[in-house]
Order: sequence, then structure tokens, then C-alpha cells
Amino acid sequence: MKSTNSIQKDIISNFQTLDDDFEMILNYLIELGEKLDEFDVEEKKDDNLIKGCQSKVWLSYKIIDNKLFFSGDSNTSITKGLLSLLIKVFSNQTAEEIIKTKLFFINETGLCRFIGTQRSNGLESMENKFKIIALSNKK
Amino acid sequence: MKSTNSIQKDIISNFQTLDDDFEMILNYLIELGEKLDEFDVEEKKDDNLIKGCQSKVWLSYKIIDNKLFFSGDSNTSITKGLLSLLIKVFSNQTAEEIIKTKLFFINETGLCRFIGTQRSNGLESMENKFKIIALSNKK
Amino acid sequence: MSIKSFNPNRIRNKFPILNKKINNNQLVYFDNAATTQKPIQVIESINKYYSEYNANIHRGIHTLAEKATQEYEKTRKTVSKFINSRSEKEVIFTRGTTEGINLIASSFVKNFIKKGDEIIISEMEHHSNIVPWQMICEENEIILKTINVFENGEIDLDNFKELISNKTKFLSIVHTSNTLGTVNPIKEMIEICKKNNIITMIDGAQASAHSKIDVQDLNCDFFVLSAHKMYGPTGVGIVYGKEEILEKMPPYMGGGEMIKDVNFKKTTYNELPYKFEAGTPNIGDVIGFNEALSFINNIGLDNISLYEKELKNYASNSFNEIEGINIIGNSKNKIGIFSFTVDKIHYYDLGLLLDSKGIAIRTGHHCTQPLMDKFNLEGTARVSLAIYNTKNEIDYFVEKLKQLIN
Amino acid sequence: MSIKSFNPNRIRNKFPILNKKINNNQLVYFDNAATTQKPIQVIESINKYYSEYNANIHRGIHTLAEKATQEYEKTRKTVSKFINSRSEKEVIFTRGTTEGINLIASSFVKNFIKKGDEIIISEMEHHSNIVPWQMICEENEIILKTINVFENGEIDLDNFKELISNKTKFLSIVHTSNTLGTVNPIKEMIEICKKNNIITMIDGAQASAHSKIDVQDLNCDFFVLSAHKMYGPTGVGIVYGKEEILEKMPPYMGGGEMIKDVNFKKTTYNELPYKFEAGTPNIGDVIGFNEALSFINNIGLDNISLYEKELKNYASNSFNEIEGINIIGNSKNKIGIFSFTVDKIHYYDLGLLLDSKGIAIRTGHHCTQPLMDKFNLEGTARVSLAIYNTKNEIDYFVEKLKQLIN
Ligand SMILES: Cc1ncc(COP(=O)(O)O)c(C=O)c1O
Ligand SMILES: Cc1ncc(COP(=O)(O)O)c(C=O)c1O
Repeated sequence: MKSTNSIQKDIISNFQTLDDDFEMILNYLIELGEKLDEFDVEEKKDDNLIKGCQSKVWLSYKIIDNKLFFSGDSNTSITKGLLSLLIKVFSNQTAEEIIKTKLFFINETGLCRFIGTQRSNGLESMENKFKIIALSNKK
Repeated sequence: MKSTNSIQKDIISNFQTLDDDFEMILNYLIELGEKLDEFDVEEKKDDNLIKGCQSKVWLSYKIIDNKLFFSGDSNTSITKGLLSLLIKVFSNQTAEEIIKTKLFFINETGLCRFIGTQRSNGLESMENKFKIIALSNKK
Repeated sequence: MSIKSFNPNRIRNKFPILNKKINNNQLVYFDNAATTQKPIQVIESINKYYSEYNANIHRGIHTLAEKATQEYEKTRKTVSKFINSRSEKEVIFTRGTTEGINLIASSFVKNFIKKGDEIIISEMEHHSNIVPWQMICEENEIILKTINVFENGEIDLDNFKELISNKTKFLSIVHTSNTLGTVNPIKEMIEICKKNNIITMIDGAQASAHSKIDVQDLNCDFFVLSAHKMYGPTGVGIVYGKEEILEKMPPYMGGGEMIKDVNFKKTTYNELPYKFEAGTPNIGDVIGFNEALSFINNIGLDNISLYEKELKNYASNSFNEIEGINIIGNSKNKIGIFSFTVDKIHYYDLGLLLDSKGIAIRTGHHCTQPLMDKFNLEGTARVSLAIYNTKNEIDYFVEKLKQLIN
Repeated sequence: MSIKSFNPNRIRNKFPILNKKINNNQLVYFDNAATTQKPIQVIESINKYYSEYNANIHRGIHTLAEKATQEYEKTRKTVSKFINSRSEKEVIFTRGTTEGINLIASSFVKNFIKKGDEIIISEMEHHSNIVPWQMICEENEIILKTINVFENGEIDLDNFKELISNKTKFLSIVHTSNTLGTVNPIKEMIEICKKNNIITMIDGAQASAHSKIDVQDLNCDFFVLSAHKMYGPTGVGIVYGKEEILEKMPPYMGGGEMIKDVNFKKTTYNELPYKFEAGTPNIGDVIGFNEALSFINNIGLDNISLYEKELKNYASNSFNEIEGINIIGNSKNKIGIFSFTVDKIHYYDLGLLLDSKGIAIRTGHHCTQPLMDKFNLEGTARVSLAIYNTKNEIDYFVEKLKQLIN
């Protein structure tokens, strides 16, 4: 199992090949979102909802062998792509590992472009949701 | 007796010799003020007061042969100079002449420099006082 | 300048930002309802103020203060002419439309509206013309009523008439909707109000850069606008109010400038318009606003309206040809503001994808959530046009949008 | 940079206006308490905003909006560090000190002060820290008390302690007097307030450009300031408030930006600091303010204080040698603000005559009429110094003033 940090480093190097081309980044994010596993419609309930300024995100999880596995969905393709990255980082990790993870890939990839200050709700509250889930499942 | 307009023209040509030199204009105004006839202390009462933003002006008048004669004073030398010009224009005139006079010398001499918008109280309310006196003495 | 000789490129050259590249594409700025760009003469006048005659105004007697005061007050004169107010005293500087509405809501209500009275707004109002009324109504137990808006984005005048009762004291209505582009029949509405002794306030934020405003002809009691939506700087707005009403209103804020005499026993307030301008105002930008108005006046609002109408019709026809697009708001009388959704693409994705092509549009609820709720929408994408936009830009936009849809 | 290497000429070069001639004389700008001049970096950053990335902020997702939002919020971060607030949420943008005080007076009183309670201010307050309290006290039947000021311009601390009762709920006090230059013992006063559960507001308009402000160290509940008195643009100010208090306060104005969800049934407000920032803010000037703070930070407030103290002492000594001058305000702890009268020359004449020599001073009541009344004055002439002023300028001023007196 890779550490959250090394997964983040992988993401960063993937994004580096995109050369800061805004259009390519968007299309890559959309592709990533499309690759996410289908989200169970039953899980599209308010409890699992993270409401951003312009988009909605749903997040659910399972625990297998002490590790958390996340799945999620969004009504916007680009947000879904961002979400898929967070799922990649946090899935298959213990609650402890999730809690202590610092997300540095967002700044380094330039994806902070999508964390406008008041829209921080977007990415920031996504991150918070992961951490809260982890906290509530800590031993 | 000169008309108010020709007195104004005289004032303008006097000021033209000062070449827009701000210091000379101020000194000239102060001199003009000093030449004003002594103001009767008894006339320094609230009825005769025109309150500007930073200076006070007193104005009184007599009527001789249907003509108004003004005298005035101010607690600031420069305002007193300005006042003396208004007295020059309006004194020895009939009420009717005063009422219909348009003051153009203020703009043309650049003395509008002293009529800051909120301080308009200064020159503008001085002019108003002359006109009100004239109105109340109209036949 | 007649419309024939009207050359958008000559105008574009006056806007430094329009030469910028965004994400390697030429900027296409279609977010004008949020804020317009600024011509060089506005930018330079602010620069000049700070470089040559910056000083605090009104009380100072030194040369810089004098010059700054004159230039500041010159803007008031220009505004007064621009909206055709009877007097400069009727022109109060604010930070923008929002502050203006709050000023009116707060100061007017204190004197003229009582518990149980009614205020009318419409369903298409911007939050800035909703929330101040909600706040003041709640505090003072006043009833807030809203005029119905039809599916096509027009206001329901019959419903408006029905809402009026002898308790109705105030109407606050948007001139031109920032979401739908609808131009409301405000003159007619104001007339109805006059007959019923209802005071009227017009939210002119989206109107003032696009069509001639004549407050005397409208006969409204209040009119508010924002400079930043009129090619002027941020941080400046206007409240126009009829002198006799402003005279009777208590001041909004207290402080320097708005007083005549301050005394711990009895403070007296300054005359209009200063009574409503507490503290050091936004001097630099008020001065800059004068140049924005010059810019508009030089082209002429007639020419602007004419050109923008042509542009709007062109855009409207082009958009209607796009498959999968739904235009929200099809009022017969509207300006170049197009809210739309696209089947299968969320407006948020649309906004970002178009941005990657250099096209700046706005997405979301446009601060008109009640209207969104009414139309069962969470948000829309919005294209809003201004005088420097061109048919070429519309073509480019349509091309890119079609590519995204297919 | 140590004070040894401190070179006022290097700083002067950054201010385009300081090269200007006024009435054929080199400008000597001694009206800094009214507003300071602006360094080129402030002017250029405003220019750059309008030329390169002007857009409305927070809601937009296109590149310009994103960039404008980031730069706007960067200023908030810088301010937060500058005053050492715990969090950026505690920094609210306003038009200036006056609006800040009105915001506090209006929103705070609604929740925390009741009929019969008492608010304390001092006799040396600026009108902006008097009138808002008078207005709100009258409306809500609250009692306004004023702390005595001694002949030498210092505050009467004993009187302050006497005024405190169990009804006292609020102290609003000026950090540094704009008329007297007095620096009040606010830390001591705040401590006394804390012991008596009194909320404190500091008017920092005259302090913030001249000495280090640390709101946590002061432990005040509110602190207000104006950018234009800190080498920044007009139209921008700050309210600092402790988060837990701001959280409990209702919003001041309603409108766009300050809401979370708007609904005709129930509107919910945004989180801090946005709850208090309704409508499109003064984006361009907030961004410019960041450069003003950089300018100050680059020199360092320690260096600024040190140099300005030297300048103040030099001025003080020079002025004391002038026959016929009366300095109003001789507090032991004061900054370079000198109010004075001259026997036989009215301050208005003085102001104009000095202006003819290129010297800009302020004359009048300086928006502190109650203080003038107390000292039996109608007004004074006032010299107020800033970081770009020099001993040479003081010498020139003294020379010209002596000529006028003789
Ligand atoms: C001590 C003090 N308080 C408040 C103010 C008001 O500041 P502003 O006019 O920027 O709102 C001033 C400005 O002169 C001041 O000196
Ligand atoms: C119709 C309408 N009213 C009010 C406003 C608020 O204007 P401001 O944000 O400049 O205060 C806007 C701005 O979007 C608007 O479009």
C-alpha cells in the first residue's frame, strides 16, 4: 500500500506532464471523474452531501480490514474529477493515516485555481468531510 | 455712478496685473481688507453675522437717497478682502440694481479658488446676504 | 457620432484589458453584468489624482484640497446631468447599489413606514434588493410582498396591482434584471404608485450603462446605481433621491462631513447631499467615475442602445440555433443578458471550459436565488454584453459552445 | 533597514506627488492626519488591476475573477498579519474608519446594549467617534458619557474610572488624537474595561501608520482604521473584531455576498467575514491597500516610529522657539501632530498664506468641535507629519511662519 504522500507525488508528476495547459487540465479532470466507480444512487442522500457554491458532491465509504474505501459523485464533471483525486489519496488508508495527511498536491498542481476563496467550500469542505469520516472511525 | 458690471470689470483688470500669483493675490486681498472703513462694534451682532466654515463675516448697511451703502468686517484678513470687493460692487447701488447683478468677477479673477464647495458658505452666503438685504429694501 | 460611424474596434482600443490573453486565447469578456471593464481614461484619472493632487476634501483650504474638492464635486455635477436630477443636492455618493439600497431602507423606513405597513418588491430582484428589505421589515414588523414573474421573464403587472393596498407604502423594483435581461415597465409602475401614494425606488444597477435614465421623466423617488457596472471604478455608487424626501430623512451614518455642528448636548446635521456622506469618501474613484461618464457621454447613450440592441439580436438569433441550449428569460423588452442552461453540461463545467478558451462568463445563481427557485434551477450560465463586445466574439463563443455540446 | 541607513529622500522618491510645485514652490505636505500621500507601488497596483485583471470577485469562476479574488483576499491576509489578529475572519473591509464605527455602533448595540445602559467616549474624539454613538444612543435610550481631557491634552484617567458603573457596557476611544497628537494609554484603559466586562473599541485612524498595532496584545474587542491615512487609497478601511463577538452580531447591511441562502421565507447569512461585506466591495482599492502595507512593512514600523519621533522632537523644539505661537496639546506621549494658533493671525489666513509658499497644512476644528469648545477655540492650524517629511521641510515651514508673524 502506498502512503498518502507518495500518492500525492504521483498525482503531481501526472499533472506536470500537462504543462499548466488549462484546457488539458480540465479535460484530464473530466476523464478522471468519468473513471470513478458508479456511485450507488441510494447513497445520494443528504447525509452524504457536501454542498459547494455551485456544485454538489456526495461521498460515502466502507471499512475493510481497518482501512477506509471511499466512493463519490458530483453533479459537475470537473468537481467529480477533483473528488476522484481526493478519493485516490485517501482510499485504502487507515483513519490515522488520513487524519495526519497534509494535502500538498492541490497547491503544487495548481489545482488551487479551483479553490476560489469563497468557493473553498468546494475543495476545502471536501477535504474536511474525508477527515471527519476518518476521525469518527478512529480506534 | 458706475454700474455693478463696470465695477466688476475694474476689479478684474486690477487682478489681471497680479498675473495669477497666488501670494500677490492674497496680499492684495489683505490690503483691500485693511482699507475697509472701521466697522461699528455695535453692529457686530448675530443678526449681521454670516457664518462660514472657518471665518465669520459681519455685514450692515444704510440707505441714502434710495441707494444702499454697506459696511462689513471679518475675523480673517483674507475673507475681509473678499468682502471688501463685494462691498465695492454692491455699495452705492439701488436695491433693484443689486438684485439683478450677476457676479462674474469671482470666476474671472480666479477668486473662486476661495469658494471651496462646502465652504461656499463663505462667498456664496455673503452674496446671498447682500441680495436678501436688497430684496427686503426693494420698493 | 452616428451609429453608422460607430466602430467597436475604436472603442475596444480604449480598454487595455481587452488586449489580454487568457489561457492563451484572446480574452472575450462576457461578464459585464457582474462588472464592466474600464477605459484608459478612467484608469489614468485615478492615477493622476494620486500622483498630482491627492488630498482630503471639503474642509481643506490648501491648493491640493481645493483641487481635489473641485474634481470630486465635478463628478456630482456630471451625475446630476447624466440622470437629469433637478439638483446636485439629490446626488449622494455611496459604495455602490447595495449600500444605496441599505441607506434608503434604513433611513427612509425610520420616518415613513410603520408596523403593519407593506413594502413591495418582485421575484426577480437581486439579493441586494431583497435582503435589506427583509432585515428592515423583520425589525419593524413591516410586511414584504413580492410581485409574481411570468415564465417568460416578464413581470406580472396584474399581480402587482392586486398586491397594492392602502397599507402599501413603498415599491422597490429592478429596472433591468441582471439574470433575465428583462427591462421592466417601471414608468407605468411608478405612475400606478404615484396614484396610490407609494414611494418608489428603482434599482438601476443593470440599466444605467445601457439606456438613458431620466429621473424626472420617470418620476421615481429614488434611483440607485453602481459605477463599476458603468465602465467606472469599484467602490462608487449613487443614490438619487428627491430633494424633499431626502430633506426629511434622518442621516444614515454619523461622522465627519455629515455634520454642521457637533456638541455633546445637541448635534446638527449638514445640508444635502453631505448629510448622507459621513466620513472621508472614496475620493479617487469618485473622480475616476467622472471619466466613465464622459466615456459614455462621448459615444452617446442613443448610439450605445442602438449598437447593443443590434448585438443582442445577433446573439439571440445565434443562440437560438444551438441545439440543447435553454435560454431563461425571453421578455420582449430585454437587453443583452442571456441566462441559459445546456442539456447534459452543468453550468459550472461550462464556465470553466469556456474560460479555458478565453471566454469569461458568469455561472451560478447571480444573486437571484428566489428567481432560481421559482424556475426550479440551481443556477445558470450567463452571457452579458457591453459596448465593446462584437459579433465576432459572439461567433467565437457560439463555435466553442457548440464544440462543447457535441 | 536600521534607522542609521534610513534615508527619507529614498522614500520621497517613491511618492510622485512630492515632486510637485504648488504655487511655484516645492510642495511641503504637512496635512498627513487628513490623508497621506501614496507611493508609486500603490498607484501602480490599482492601475494594474484595472488594466489586467479587473473582475467581480468571489462568485466568478473565470480566470480574471479568480485572480481578482485572490488578490483581494491577499490584502485581508496582510491586514490580519499587520494587526496580528488571530484569524483573517476577524478582518472586515469597510469604506473607512467612519463606516467601521457605524457598523459597530449599529450592529453591536442591537444585541448587547439596552435602554439605560451606558457608553463611554472621550472629549477628544473625532466626530466620527461621537455622532454614531449619539445617534444610536438617542434611538435606543442609552446614556453617552464623556471622559474629561486635561489642559495639556492628556486624558483624565481618574475621571474615566469614576465614570464606570455597572451600567457601562462599551468604551470607544481614540488611540491617537488627530487634533492633539496625544497617544492615549489605551492598553491600561482596556484592562480596566476587561475587569468590568466592558466591550472596547479603539479608533486607530491616526495610529496605524505610525506605530505597531497588535490587537491581541491590546486585547481590544474592536479596532478600526482607514487605508487612506496609511499611504493607501481612499475608500478602504478595516473593522477588526474578535471572532466570537462578530459571530454574535447581526449583519450591518444586506445584499449580495453577505448571504448564504436567500429565500422569501428565510434568509441565512454567510460566515465571517463575508457576513459584514454586502455588495460589490471596493476591489481595486483593497488590492491597492496591500501595497501600502507592503510599503510600511518594508521600512518597518520600528524604523518609522523612530524616525518620526526624531522628526517630532525636532519640530517641537523648533516651534517652541517661535514667538507668538501657542501649541495646543502637549501630552508627554504624542506623535507628530501639532495644533497651534498664532497671536494676531487667524488660522484661516495662516493656512492660505502658507499654501502660497507651497506648504499644505490643515485649519479649522479638525472634526473635533467638542474639544475645540472645551479649549475655547474655534479652530487651529495643524501640522501633521509622516514618514516622508524632513527636517529641511520643518526649517522651511518655521522660516515662513516667522516671516508671517513678523
Ligand atoms: C481620529 C480619527 N477618527 C476617525 C476619522 C475618520 O476617518 P475617515 O474619514 O477615514 O472615515 C479620522 C479622520 O480624520 C480621525 O483622525
Ligand atoms: C440588479 C442589481 N442590483 C443590485 C446589484 C448590486 O450592486 P453592487 O454589488 O454594485 O452593490 C447588482 C449587481 O450585480 C445588480 O445586478
